[in-house]
Amino acid sequence: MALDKQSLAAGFARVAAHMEKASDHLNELDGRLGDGDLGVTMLRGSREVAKVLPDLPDDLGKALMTCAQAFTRASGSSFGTLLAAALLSAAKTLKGRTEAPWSEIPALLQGALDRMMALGKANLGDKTVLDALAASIKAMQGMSDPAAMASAGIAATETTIAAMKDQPNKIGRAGNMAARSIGNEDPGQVAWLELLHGVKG
Amino acid sequence: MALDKQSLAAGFARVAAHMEKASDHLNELDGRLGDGDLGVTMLRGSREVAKVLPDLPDDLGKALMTCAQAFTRASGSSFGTLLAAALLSAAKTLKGRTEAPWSEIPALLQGALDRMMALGKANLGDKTVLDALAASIKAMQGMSDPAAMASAGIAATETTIAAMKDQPNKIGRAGNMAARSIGNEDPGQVAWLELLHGVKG
Amino acid sequence: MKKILNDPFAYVDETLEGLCLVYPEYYERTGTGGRVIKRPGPAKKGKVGIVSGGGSGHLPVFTGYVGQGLVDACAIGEVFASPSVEQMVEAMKATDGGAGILRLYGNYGGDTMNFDMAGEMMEMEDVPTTTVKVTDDIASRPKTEIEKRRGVAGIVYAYKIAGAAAWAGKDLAEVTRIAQKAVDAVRSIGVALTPCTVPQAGRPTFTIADDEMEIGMGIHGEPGSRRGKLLPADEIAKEMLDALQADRPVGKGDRVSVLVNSLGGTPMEELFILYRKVKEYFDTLGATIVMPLVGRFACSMEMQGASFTVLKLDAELEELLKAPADCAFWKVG
Amino acid sequence: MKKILNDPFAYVDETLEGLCLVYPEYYERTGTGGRVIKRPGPAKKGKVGIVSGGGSGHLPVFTGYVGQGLVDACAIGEVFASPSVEQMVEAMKATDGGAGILRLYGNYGGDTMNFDMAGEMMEMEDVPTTTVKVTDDIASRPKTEIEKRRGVAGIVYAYKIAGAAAWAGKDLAEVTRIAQKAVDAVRSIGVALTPCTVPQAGRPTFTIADDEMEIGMGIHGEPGSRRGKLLPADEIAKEMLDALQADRPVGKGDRVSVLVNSLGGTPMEELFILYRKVKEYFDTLGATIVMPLVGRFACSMEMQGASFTVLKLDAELEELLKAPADCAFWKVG
Ligand SMILES: Nc1ncnc2c1ncn2[C@@H]1O[C@H](COP(=O)(O)OP(=O)(O)O)[C@@H](O)[C@H]1O
Ligand SMILES: Nc1ncnc2c1ncn2[C@@H]1O[C@H](COP(=O)(O)OP(=O)(O)O)[C@@H](O)[C@H]1O
Ligand SMILES: [Mg+2]
Ligand SMILES: [Mg+2]
Ligand SMILES: [Mg+2]
Ligand SMILES: [Mg+2]
Repeated sequence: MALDKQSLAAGFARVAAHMEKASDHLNELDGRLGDGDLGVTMLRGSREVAKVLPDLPDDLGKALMTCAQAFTRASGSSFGTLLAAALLSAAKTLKGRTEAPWSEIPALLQGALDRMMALGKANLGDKTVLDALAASIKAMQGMSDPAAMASAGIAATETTIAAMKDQPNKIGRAGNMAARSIGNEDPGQVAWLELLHGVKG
Repeated sequence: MALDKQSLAAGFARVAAHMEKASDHLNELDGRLGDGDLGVTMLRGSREVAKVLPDLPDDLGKALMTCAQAFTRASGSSFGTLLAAALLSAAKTLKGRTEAPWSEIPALLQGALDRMMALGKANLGDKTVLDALAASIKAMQGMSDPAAMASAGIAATETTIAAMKDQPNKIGRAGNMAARSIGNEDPGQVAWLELLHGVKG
Repeated sequence: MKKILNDPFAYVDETLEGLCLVYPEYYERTGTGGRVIKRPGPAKKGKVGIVSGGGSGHLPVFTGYVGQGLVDACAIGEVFASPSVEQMVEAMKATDGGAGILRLYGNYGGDTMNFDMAGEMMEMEDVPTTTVKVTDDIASRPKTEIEKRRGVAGIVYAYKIAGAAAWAGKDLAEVTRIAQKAVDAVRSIGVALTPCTVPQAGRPTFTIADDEMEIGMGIHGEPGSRRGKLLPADEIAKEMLDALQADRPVGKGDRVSVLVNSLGGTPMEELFILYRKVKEYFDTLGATIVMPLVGRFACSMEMQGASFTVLKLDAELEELLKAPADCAFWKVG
Repeated sequence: MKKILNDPFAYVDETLEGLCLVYPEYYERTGTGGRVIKRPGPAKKGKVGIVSGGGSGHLPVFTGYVGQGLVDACAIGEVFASPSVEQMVEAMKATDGGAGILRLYGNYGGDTMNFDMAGEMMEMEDVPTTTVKVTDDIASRPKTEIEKRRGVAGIVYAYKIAGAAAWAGKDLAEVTRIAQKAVDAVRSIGVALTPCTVPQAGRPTFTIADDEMEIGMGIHGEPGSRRGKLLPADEIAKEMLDALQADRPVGKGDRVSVLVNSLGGTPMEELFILYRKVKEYFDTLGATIVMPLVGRFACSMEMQGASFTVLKLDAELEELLKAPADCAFWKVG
């Protein structure tokens, strides 16, 4: 098996199901220093994605684009826009193809990371989702089994969250209160963790 | 001699000269309860009239109209407008004539009084210039010598001012403070008195 | 007083100076102290002149509505004070095209006394003139004293309709009849949230608590019919519409024009929020709104609040309302 | 908070509802949550589409400038907040006439991130798009970081000029070039006297003393270049004009257009008082003011204050500035 319309839809469906449970915690985390909408963003966004899954086009580029658009339907908040940018980056790479080997995942994620950095003007080390994504990519390098990749990403993200917890946020709403953010897990990093948990199922 | 362009111009010139002295006192009186502009109104108004006196038309109606317009040039305050209305009322009556007997003065003043009442919507007894004017007309009745008329008017006005001093004002700005106006001479009545002093010379 | 100005005593003159610098194609200053604004060029021969006037601080009213198919000249007083008789006479002379002059202005004591005088002066010069006073504010007097009501934003409709009639070449009697007909058909009511400051006075015209509004307040801060807690927009709208409806009912099949006017400080957003309810209200009555007007037409400088004006139309009024008109603040057709 | 509204969370939607009820001939609501306003009817075939967007609370900006010879569609966020990517995509789709789309909006972080995303989505569907961001506020960044400056009232000129180019049938590259040229030629600076209140927040965006003003403050209350005692109008005008002149000098023989804009609460009277000084200033420089604009073009609800925008013209820009345009808030030609 490889990445195609079916496996893509199945993966998004698992994420959507997982977010029904995970969103409250994300809201709570974001509410400590931010505006408390991260769980809502993830829940509404993945619900919108779930709606389009039955009718995804075969072209993986178009399919990912459809998901990105669906995700943004629910929200204009930062994480939602960054995630949509990530999906769109993958969509561009895969445009015109109906299948891709699992081994291409780390490269797709790297493209997404680059895009998110360009869009959000944040850097690694700013204590954002970017750090969790970068660590995940590194951990997945050279792998070709999707479940193993998810597990590696989860482990790397958990390590990143723990390691950065006591550093200050440097960007976004929480970045406005850098000092007070010390001791708090970055909500975006936790959202990425929950995404991986969802993908893994 | 009768009322004509020459005697009219001479009369207004005397009034204008007199107001140079009388205006401060009128301002002071009006300032006690009103906005303190009555002396300014009379001074500026009669100065404007003085300017047009050398070129008055022969038609008494047009001449009085010219004076009325000149008077209003200086001011939009109540007394100025009422006085202009008085002049205009006489202008209408005398339109087309170049001469009028002095004996017509009381009737002209009565027309002016009626016009001022119609315009200002005040009644006799409200402690305004109207009461002084009404008393003057009564005192001048049947006379034909202008100096005697002025003297009679002055005496009647002085009596009116003294008699009404301790009554409340019922109209205009001072009317808004009826109670506080008790004990004050009505500035408009005093302005009429000064006008007569000016006419008499 | 938080205002952008220089000498408070130059407020009006500097305003007019700026107005004419921005719009030389619309406005020309003339008269004693430059206190008359007229359409540029000579008076239109054979056209009835329409002259208005009043205090400053209400832009676009009164001065702003000098224009084609509107008012020909306007005499301008200090903020919230009547212009002088002389200035009114000058405004009329500037607009005398030989067909007579209509004086069309809001019903206030000082303005009335001065305009009456000014009219007599014109008549002394054998220029026929007539007067129509705008008396649209239903909160100012009960219906039994309708002719004593003060004029507020309804004057905009009176200008438009009388202006169109005069522009169409109708004679003085006809223009006067039509202007009076417009006045008879128009009703307004306002709500004030905050006062404004007359520059020369330097302090607010009235005081009102932070959570209060006053329904029926006049544009100079004259007392209204009810002061109370600030209500939601829909409730404010309903209260004002009910009052208008009680004073002059609008029914099924009627055609009306409605002006939702900001007193100055209230933003467009809030006017649109109010208009939803206005539309719903007339829809429910079965009446049709023609040419709705939403914006700042008759203001009190920075005062927050709004007013509703309803003009009940017949075929004649509707045609005149829709006729072309052009000034810097309002273009029709 | 003294505002006429219902549910603060319905403020934007009710505003748009009212807007479209008043002007069905100009504005049509579409998109997710009705947060796109477009010109009624289908996109004009073969014409470059111009799409804008931004937060609410700035009427007539941004939504109001949807119209012929102006903007084709606008995505609308909450008060002072970016619209979503989806809404921006919908705005672009609504205006896709097959000739590509220019995204023309004010330079703010959230709007930029979302518009960039939305643009990528359109390109995935093979619709060519370009971006021009308006960066006219000279007080927001030094000249060395000119491309990071935020956009304020200058966007009105960018809309007008790019809109005229698109309406004239120019292609996407040309419309984009001209829009960027307009942005390069436009500079603004503002002064704030009072804050405003975001309905959902319920308290003023900033505090400022009763006798103070802040020069250079942004339309959302972003810090300016100088806070100080409230000065006379002529001195405020001179300070702002000097700052504009230092940033982009205007000289003898130059032709400029100038926008004297109220932030909402400041009345027309005060704008005209300011304009006198503007006119005098450019007269002294030997420059000519073309088509001056004085009024409320880009507001912050009830905020008191004003801004000056100067557009330096050449023959191409002047022709496009004067070309016909028509929306509910602005008619040219
Ligand atoms: N510019 C940025 N670049 C990268 N990550 C960001 C950026 N801004 C926010 N984030 C991430 O998004 C998370 C917050 O997401 P969200 O609640 O959607 O943002 P907001 O409500 O502030 O728009 C943060 O914890 C951080 O990880
Ligand atoms: N409506 C009126 N009818 C008759 N007399 C009036 C009226 N209003 C004012 N007056 C007279 O005018 C005097 C005040 O004149 P003035 O100072 O010009 O008025 P204001 O400054 O209030 O316009 C009063 O003392 C009174 O005699
Ligand atoms: Mg958040
Ligand atoms: Mg958010
Ligand atoms: Mg007085
Ligand atoms: Mg006075």
